[in-house]
Amino acid sequence: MCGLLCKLAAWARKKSPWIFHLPAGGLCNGCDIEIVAALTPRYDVERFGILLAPSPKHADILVVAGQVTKHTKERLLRVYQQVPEPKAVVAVGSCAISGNVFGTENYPLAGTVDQFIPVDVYVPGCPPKPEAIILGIVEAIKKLEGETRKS
Amino acid sequence: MKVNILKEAAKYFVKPATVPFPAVQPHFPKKFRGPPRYDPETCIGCGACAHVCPSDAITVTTKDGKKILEVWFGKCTFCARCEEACPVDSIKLMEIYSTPSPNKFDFVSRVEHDMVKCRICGKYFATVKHVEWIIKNVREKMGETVSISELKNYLMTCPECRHKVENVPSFRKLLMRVLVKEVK
Amino acid sequence: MVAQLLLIIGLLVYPGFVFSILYGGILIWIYRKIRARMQGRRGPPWYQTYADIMKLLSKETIIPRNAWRVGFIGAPIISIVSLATAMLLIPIWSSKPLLGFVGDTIVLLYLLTVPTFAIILAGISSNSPYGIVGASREASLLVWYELPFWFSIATILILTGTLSVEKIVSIQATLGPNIIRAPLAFIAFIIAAQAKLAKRPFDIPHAETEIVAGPYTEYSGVLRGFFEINEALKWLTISSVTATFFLGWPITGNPVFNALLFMVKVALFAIIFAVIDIINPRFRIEQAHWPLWKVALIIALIDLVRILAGIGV
Amino acid sequence: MGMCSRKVYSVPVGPYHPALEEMAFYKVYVEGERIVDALIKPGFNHRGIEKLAMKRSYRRNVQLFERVCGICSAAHTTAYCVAVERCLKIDVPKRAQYIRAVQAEANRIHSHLLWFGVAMHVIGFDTLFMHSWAIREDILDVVETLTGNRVNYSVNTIGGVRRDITPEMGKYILEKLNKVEKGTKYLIRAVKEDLTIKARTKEVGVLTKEEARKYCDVGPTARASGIEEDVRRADPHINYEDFDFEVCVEDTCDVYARIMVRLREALESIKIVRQAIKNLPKGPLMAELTVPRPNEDIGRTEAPRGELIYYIKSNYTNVPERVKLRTPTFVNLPSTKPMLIGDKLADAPQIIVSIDPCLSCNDRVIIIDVRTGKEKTMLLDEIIRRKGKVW
Repeated sequence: MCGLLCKLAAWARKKSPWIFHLPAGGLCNGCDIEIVAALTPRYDVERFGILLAPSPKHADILVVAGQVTKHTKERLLRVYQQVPEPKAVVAVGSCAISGNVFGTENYPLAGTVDQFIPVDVYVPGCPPKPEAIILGIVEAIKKLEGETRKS
Repeated sequence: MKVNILKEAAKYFVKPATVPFPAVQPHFPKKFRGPPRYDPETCIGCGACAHVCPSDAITVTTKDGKKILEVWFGKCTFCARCEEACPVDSIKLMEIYSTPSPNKFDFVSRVEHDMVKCRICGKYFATVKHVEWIIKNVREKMGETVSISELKNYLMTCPECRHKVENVPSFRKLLMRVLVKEVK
Repeated sequence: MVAQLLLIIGLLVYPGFVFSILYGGILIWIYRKIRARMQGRRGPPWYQTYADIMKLLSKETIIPRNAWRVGFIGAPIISIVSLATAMLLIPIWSSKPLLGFVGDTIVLLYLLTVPTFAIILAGISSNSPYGIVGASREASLLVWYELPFWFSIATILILTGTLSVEKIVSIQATLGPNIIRAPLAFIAFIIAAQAKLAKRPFDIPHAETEIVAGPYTEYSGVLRGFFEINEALKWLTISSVTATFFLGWPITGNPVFNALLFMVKVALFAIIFAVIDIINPRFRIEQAHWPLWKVALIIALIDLVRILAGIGV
Repeated sequence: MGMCSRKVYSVPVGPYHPALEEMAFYKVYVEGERIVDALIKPGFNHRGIEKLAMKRSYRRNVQLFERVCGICSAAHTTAYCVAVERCLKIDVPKRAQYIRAVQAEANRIHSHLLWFGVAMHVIGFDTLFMHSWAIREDILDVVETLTGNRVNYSVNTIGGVRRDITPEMGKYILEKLNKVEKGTKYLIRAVKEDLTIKARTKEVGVLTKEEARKYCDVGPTARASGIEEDVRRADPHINYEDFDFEVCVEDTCDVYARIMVRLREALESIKIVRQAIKNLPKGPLMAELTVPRPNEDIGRTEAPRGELIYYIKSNYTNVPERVKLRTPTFVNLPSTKPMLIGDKLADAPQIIVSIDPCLSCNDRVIIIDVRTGKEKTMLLDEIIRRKGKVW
């Protein structure tokens, strides 16, 4: 019985990943607008069931763009804690991966995203094309699905 | 009252603007700036790309007689300045998007080069291919003015040794000859 | 014994809980698909709502520390139960609903009001600023849309001269649908029902860009899933009420055909609500009263007066 | 807040708020639904760019300043390059200037359509949001063929541009522009006919001409308040004097005016791109570079959000001694406060969005309290605005 339920849950998670878009500070908005562009007619992620959740509490996947600044550090952690389990994090763009041109040594910056929250998928690009972001989310879905199988 | 928007919506209703993405690969224009890749065949290991990189995504490390050039496009700005700077068109920005991965150190393209030992002090300082490339270019420009052995002597000496007093006269002779040839 | 068993099946499966959720899910899908297509997108696949609900039900539920737990957990359940009960009062396969009695119209309409109060309860008990603002907006919207809603229904009740849903449907089957006999009341009802559904231009209580998700902001996991079910039931019941009261015609002898026809009618009204939602921006809270009071209420009253005066009946 | 006897609630708007893609913290004080005061706290996106710029060479800085803001990246590099070129006395070839104009205007079209979409989303009109972003994809295709990336162009460099416009490219761009023009005209018609949009935006967030002058607003925000000013006219930094265009001014001073100004400006930009591609002069793309000498100069450009200023101080090295930016949002942001006060809470997001806040541009200076000392800050900026050297 549980086997069936778990399969159903895994299927549902695969088909309905809700994302929460989180600009983490130190970024140029380029990745933000590309993430939003992924929702719009040309790319339309809704056909995969991906929905932009208004609140982190409704989300499954956290899409983080940009580097973490000292101002946003606590807020990033708080938003991450608000996402209910199981959750996945996608880091979009060069800034989120490594800091890009801004480096990591500069005074207002606290570090890259993976120093504060566990990141599951990285999408390189400055900014990545919306297609790459979609692929990144698909990759994160696989992780969510795998987690369901395990539990 | 809402005529225009209804008309437009009806148009879209019949024909959505969505590109069926996973089935149809996206369009990449010519000279699209995708992830940079080294061509290990042509790369000479000069390090010009690392010099111009605005985000220090390209690192040059020398270790045990090997020079490793590594571009980590997790840090790249995709500005194509390395492509511009490369004297042999070895580093190229691919016309594809970079695929996401759970490991951020997957986004790496690297080349390894053997290095040349300094003729005098025995320190590693340049790559073999770089020296060969310089010799080739100098020979093309200069013809037979300088002999290969002389040129090799010069190029296989590390910058520090070149500046040492005891080594200066011989190198100066070579340079003078090159300059005289230029003036002619 | 058999009758009781049938009743229980009716309550739980058809036309009760299971059917309502399944068909409500389809209605939400219709809404999302039309929205996507009119916006130039392709839209979700047909099973999307079920996947959403199932996923939410399988997720971790976080209850905020400073929330009032009873209200927080109770609100979605109250809402679902009242809406599922309302479905039992609506005739589907013939002119007779499963639980019909004299004066059931009043009960039906009261059951439709309960979800609003449940959402207000949810907003207040979640104890977040967005939830409270959302609840207060829901409450002020309630004041504005209930009046035209009840007046347009009152027009129908006077027109048909009965308080029973069954009678209203059977009278329509003989005299023609109320949509033709009382067109102004129908328009008023559509406007008020749009507000009741909390769709644009009246989606003020959970205006995403102003107050995040309004009363739903603090909900997560299973409870958020309940609200998703609630949403499906709301689409279904309000569209069904529209279909019953205004397009209760024709009724044939074949129950299967009737049920299918009913579903088509419900989908039709759902599409009307969806299109209104798509081509409108959101009103500001105090602007919402003019379509509801200055337009809907007045035209509902005009029809009411006209019918009371016996003009064109 | 002490003088208010009735209970005043504070509602936080941002930084992680669905209405604001940007990261700013607005604390809006409301009495019922009416806003009585607002507190603006930017700084979440502070990255220390000016500090970084003083460590890098002039050419490496181009890529850095491109990432000040991803939405107006062309404007930032243009202003920086113009400043450096004036400072180092480099004459840029005309063809390069025209290519710069093409990408700057393409950038403006994309930015305005993007903003229009966000503004519509904020008032709950998702259909027009989607339609405008669908139209925007066409201009992004133009940008992509022109530069090789959708957002960060990397075309400008000190002394010229790095990419050429070939005749086939020109043809493709003109084809796409026709589509964009059709789409923009449709958006204007759709806004004009819609009563609900008018109900939401007319007489909301009013910033009178006097107040706009007082707060030194720039760009479309000022033009929507009836102030006719445009750097492209006043200081034609990249051969704007060659093009025939109109400075769009509206005098209703509200959010609706800001929408109309931006949409009309997008049409004007299409006109400029067409002219530039038609009359593209022949010649080299890059100028000869000179050796840096101690000097200082200002580069100005009309970014999509308004006047953008770069100040460069050079010395004998390859690295600028001082770089100072003044971005349009920095100037416009304080003027959201008079717009907000007296309006409804439901209008707060759309008022904030109506100045097109690009806080990633803005956040190099942390303003903790705007309620005090605001005028002083602005007076300093008023000095900066005068043409010439003031330091």
